[in-house]
Amino acid sequence: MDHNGFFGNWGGAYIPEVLHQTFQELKEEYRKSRRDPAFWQEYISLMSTYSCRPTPLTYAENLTHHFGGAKIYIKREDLNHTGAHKANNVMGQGLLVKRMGKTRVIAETGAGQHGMATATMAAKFGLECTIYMGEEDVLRQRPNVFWMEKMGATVIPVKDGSRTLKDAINQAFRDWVTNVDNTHYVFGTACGPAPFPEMVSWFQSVIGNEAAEQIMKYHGKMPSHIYACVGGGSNAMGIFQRFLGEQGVELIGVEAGGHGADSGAHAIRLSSPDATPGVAQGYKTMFLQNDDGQMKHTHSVAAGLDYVGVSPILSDLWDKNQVRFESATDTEVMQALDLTMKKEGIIPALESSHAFAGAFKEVGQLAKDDAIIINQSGRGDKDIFTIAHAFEDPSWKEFIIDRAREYSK
Amino acid sequence: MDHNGFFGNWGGAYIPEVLHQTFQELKEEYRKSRRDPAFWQEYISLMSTYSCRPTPLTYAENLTHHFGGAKIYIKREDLNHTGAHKANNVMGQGLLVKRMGKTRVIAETGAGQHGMATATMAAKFGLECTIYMGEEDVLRQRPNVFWMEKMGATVIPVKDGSRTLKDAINQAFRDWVTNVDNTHYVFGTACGPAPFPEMVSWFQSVIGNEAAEQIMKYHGKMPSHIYACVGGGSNAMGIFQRFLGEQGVELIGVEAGGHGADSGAHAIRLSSPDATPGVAQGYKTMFLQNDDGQMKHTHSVAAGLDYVGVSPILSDLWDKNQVRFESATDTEVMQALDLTMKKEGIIPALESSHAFAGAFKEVGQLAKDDAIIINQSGRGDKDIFTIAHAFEDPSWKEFIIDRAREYSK
Amino acid sequence: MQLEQQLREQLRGKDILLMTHIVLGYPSFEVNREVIKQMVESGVDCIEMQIPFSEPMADGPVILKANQDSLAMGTRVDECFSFAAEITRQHNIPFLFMTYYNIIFKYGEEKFFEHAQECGITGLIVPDLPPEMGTSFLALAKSYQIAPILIFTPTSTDKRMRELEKYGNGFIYCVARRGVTGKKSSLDQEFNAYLQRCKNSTKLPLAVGFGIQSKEDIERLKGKADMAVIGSRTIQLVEAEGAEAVGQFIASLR
Amino acid sequence: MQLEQQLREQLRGKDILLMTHIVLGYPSFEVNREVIKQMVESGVDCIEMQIPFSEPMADGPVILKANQDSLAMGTRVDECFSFAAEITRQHNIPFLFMTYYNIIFKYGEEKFFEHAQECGITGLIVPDLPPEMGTSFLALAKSYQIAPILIFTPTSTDKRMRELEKYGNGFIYCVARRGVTGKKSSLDQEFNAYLQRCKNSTKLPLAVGFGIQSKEDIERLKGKADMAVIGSRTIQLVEAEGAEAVGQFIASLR
Ligand SMILES: Cc1ncc(COP(=O)(O)O)c(C=O)c1O
Ligand SMILES: Cc1ncc(COP(=O)(O)O)c(C=O)c1O
Repeated sequence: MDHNGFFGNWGGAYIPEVLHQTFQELKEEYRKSRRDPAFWQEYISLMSTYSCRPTPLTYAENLTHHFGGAKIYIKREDLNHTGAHKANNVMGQGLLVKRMGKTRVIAETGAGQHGMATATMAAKFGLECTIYMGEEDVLRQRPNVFWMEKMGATVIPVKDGSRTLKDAINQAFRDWVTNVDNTHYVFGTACGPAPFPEMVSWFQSVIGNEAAEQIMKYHGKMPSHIYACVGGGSNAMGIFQRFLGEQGVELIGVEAGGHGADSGAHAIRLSSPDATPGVAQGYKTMFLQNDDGQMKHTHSVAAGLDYVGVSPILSDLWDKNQVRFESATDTEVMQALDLTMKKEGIIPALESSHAFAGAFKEVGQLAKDDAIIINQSGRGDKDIFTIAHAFEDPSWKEFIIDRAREYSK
Repeated sequence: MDHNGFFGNWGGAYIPEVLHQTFQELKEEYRKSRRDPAFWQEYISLMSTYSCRPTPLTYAENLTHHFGGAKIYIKREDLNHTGAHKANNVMGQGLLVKRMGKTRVIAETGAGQHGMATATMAAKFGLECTIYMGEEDVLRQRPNVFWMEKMGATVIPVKDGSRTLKDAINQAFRDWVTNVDNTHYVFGTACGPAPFPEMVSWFQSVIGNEAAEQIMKYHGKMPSHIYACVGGGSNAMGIFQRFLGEQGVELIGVEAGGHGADSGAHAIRLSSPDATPGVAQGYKTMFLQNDDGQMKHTHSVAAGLDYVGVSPILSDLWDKNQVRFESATDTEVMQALDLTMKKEGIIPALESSHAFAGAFKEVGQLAKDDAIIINQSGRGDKDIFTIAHAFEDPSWKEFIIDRAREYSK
Repeated sequence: MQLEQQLREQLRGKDILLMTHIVLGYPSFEVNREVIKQMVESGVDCIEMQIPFSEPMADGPVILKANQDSLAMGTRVDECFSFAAEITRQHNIPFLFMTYYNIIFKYGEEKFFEHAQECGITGLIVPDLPPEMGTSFLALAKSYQIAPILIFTPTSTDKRMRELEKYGNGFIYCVARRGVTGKKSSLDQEFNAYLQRCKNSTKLPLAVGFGIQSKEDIERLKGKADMAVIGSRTIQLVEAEGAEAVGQFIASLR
Repeated sequence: MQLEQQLREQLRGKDILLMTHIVLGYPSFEVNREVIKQMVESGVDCIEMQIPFSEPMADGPVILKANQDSLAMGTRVDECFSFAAEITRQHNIPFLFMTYYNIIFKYGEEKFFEHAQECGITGLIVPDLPPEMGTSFLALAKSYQIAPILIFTPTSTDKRMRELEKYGNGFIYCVARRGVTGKKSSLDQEFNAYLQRCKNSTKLPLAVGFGIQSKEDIERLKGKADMAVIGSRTIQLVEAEGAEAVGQFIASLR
């Protein structure tokens, strides 16, 4: 990151002037913390006593045999407290909030995972908490809303625009400019104005640091490929960073192919020609937008990938050919999820299932004595409403209808 | 355990003759494995790469301040793969199944957690899998049924008797006596015929072993009290064992008080005079039964505690005053759950919330320089249907009704 | 010894004996009474009367349901004793109790034996009480002269059979196959080999049960076993056609 | 310099100037035309015309909705330019564009300035472009003689104000409070102190906006600021009472 927050051509901090001062403070606190080994120590100790770090690296023996190619290892961010890698970022920012002396946090959320994680952190750190969530996502992920409220957070459904993640981000910014004095905006992914992309990636780097040590221990050498799904890009940055520049390690980001790259209903920013450079939500990156610069509607079966932009750091790595980008369609993703459940007894989140789908397309052709790592960013059991729905499970539908009958009385 | 499987007056193996041989083999394999350090090593390595062992011990700072007594630590079995301590037992038995060369597993399940864990293990180990689940529990815990099926298991709703856990156990035995040659019955708790109570407790002992090390590290001395909920007793045995005989450590098992000890609608075996000695489901213990020896209906808001019997090992420890038993009512449990979510950002399972409720009644009176451990046997987000229902959350009801409307079209 | 002698006497002049099963209080003691009458009159040699239990883990769907329904209608253990006393006075064949161990345990083992003896019961079948768990039970059986019926199964090794036989009395109950009561067993070659093993392991009469349903089944057992046990089949018959149908059915088996 | 001079000229003989805000294409260009006419005739001194953007992060609900509705009806950036060209020919007050940076970036910065100049636009307000991000933007503004309007806020330190002022031109837009457009601001003592700080930091005319809604608000600003900005209020008025109501409202403010 240069002093203006850029990574190559991407990034920056396109923020309303009212936030200038708070960003100065944030950058300063971040810089100080990053230089202070005690901070990282406190962070790691928090994550290993409150969440479950280090998360395991699981050898997926059955999937490996099924595809007959390279050995498949799964980095288990699903085992984090609250069920996803989002906890890493949130707890880190929580420590910063404490240092900055702010008393309130806000966050946007798509899948609900980041909202859950933020509400959790706020409960633990005794902070007031408001979560902005696109109305459509509130509908998709009701259970998460219930839990956030139970943990004391206020969840505000955002009814503007496409009523998804990007609109929740706008709304969170509107809150922030209003309550800037006591409020920190816990950005949920490696996007947004600097220093968020770098800072979030830093907190998430714990994933790759652990994975590198683990794969050396179990496999004796570096992996040949690492797959991660890419929504905003935080879990991908989390696992990729440590391996950037490692000889022979290819990094693959898998985007949401939705109904297909040609359908217009997807969220592919880097692996299709549909996105162009733009500036929104505080940063410059590749956006899915029309010729006038108006953002397009996106689609993915995974709420957490259903987003118009992408981490400026990933755009830069894409520019420099350091990360390859692919996509997986909704259908491919459901198949990968199904196979992973049946073969390994593991339920990846729909977001994470994109990484699995991406890997499954290639792993059969890779050398048997190589290993790949799939980053399982979260667990899927939170997605019961989406997954049971997507599989069109008849007894699930019946169950819901029965329950509703009881509630309608 | 004596050679007939008794702990004091309790336990034994009251099994149909057709199972005699398979129990001989099981006992032999168990004995061999227990003597073989390589087995335990394999077990620990499995649990630390597939699940998340060691699970953290979390200092609950806010709850501690709230009650103003002893320091509260939480042992985080909720962070296990599949979300509960059940994984410990199931993975251990899975390794035994492999050694015995059986190709099929069956299990009973109440809350669904043990069924989930078994289905997961079966997927990972490539075993056929059938899960018996009381029809009432199928209704309470539909999401778990969905996931079990998705992992390739067959879930059979049991419509006999009270249609809960005990009936599922009977049905599993009926399957077992029929398919004894290729099938292992993965008993889910520290009950049933010997060697299950001891064997399950052994696999669960990993909880207490870790907790002892962790509390010494964080607190510098042994805890003064340890609280665990008691359904069948496996999570309680898991954490208690290591501390039995430790000077100054009091062990407290918290049973399901349901609508209250005097209501007749509860599952209190040891901390009320409602239970009497009996023999059922293959073992001798304190059962909730009438004067003729017919089992009574039990009630708890937590499916996993809604059971007529209790571990014979716990009955023995109760006899010997080595464990104290208390109960918590449904209402107290919901309050404890609410408080824990708001103060710590942690969602205990309804079962585990009994341990929290039990601890909350006492911790305020305990010395500030002491520490207690609450065993959080599982996570509550699986219980969304029960918890949202119990809190009578209006937007949850609305959400379900909306969904049903969509499905009814 | 009582029971064994009685059976051996009945065996004179018969190819094979018949034992039937009823669940007490199901569908009612009234019907039990009528069914037993018909059974005895049609030549049944021995009847096992099941005291219902809420957790009949070794029983299949038919008997399981009978247990539950009986209990749901309020059947008590004491009623089962009174009924037995009445029945054994009326009919001159051996009557056994079949039940699960908890019924006995909860009643008090000694009291149970005492009452059973008073009621004219000559044997006890307890499917969830292997001899290892029944030390006091077996001792009481001896002193009250009530035969403890032990069970051989296809999974029993020769060694196990010899061990079981040491504790057994009256007869040995060979279950025809793995599984619970009610489903048909195929009495094939493998079964014959198993039965031969049973025979080699005991001098007691051999009863074969689990899924014996027809005259054909019984024909096959002749010469190989001493007694055939009809369980679920008559319960189903009573459910479908009423108590009156039992006599004819039993007669048709001979 | 153009814009600043024009404003200073207009200030002669007036206590305070009035700037108003419209969202282009909302509810239609037709209505925009009528509203502008009424504004100019009622004595508005300057108008900022917002080119709608799909992500107007600094705007409150009223202007946010106007942006979305305008886009939903198909408003294109090129239409905004044509409309501006027409309007600036008709009316002899300064017209500014207000928009978010992506509109400019995507259009091509230089092309945007070139067309803006051709269309008679004299200033640009871009709320998400701090000067650090606008190096080329500021350079182009200079060469195309279009004033880049910089923004002071209550959170701006004196140092920051001095820095912003270096890049500013035309006037400085002081936002009256933290937050987004639309909500009422209380123009209290603290506000006065802030406004004083603003005044001390720049020689440019000061415009005050965000939540200025009434004659009373404007009275309070007299002597302290050079221009009052009416934003959401007129949009709401048009929504509620139609374009005709605007003239009277503006007149009532003076
Ligand atoms: C489980 C999971 N994985 C991935 C993502 C995508 O975010 P990112 O690309 O920042 O990792 C989300 C976002 O909500 C998520 O919940
Ligand atoms: C989370 C959880 N805790 C506790 C229990 C009770 O079982 P046990 O007493 O064997 O630990 C269950 C049973 O399903 C459970 O799911």
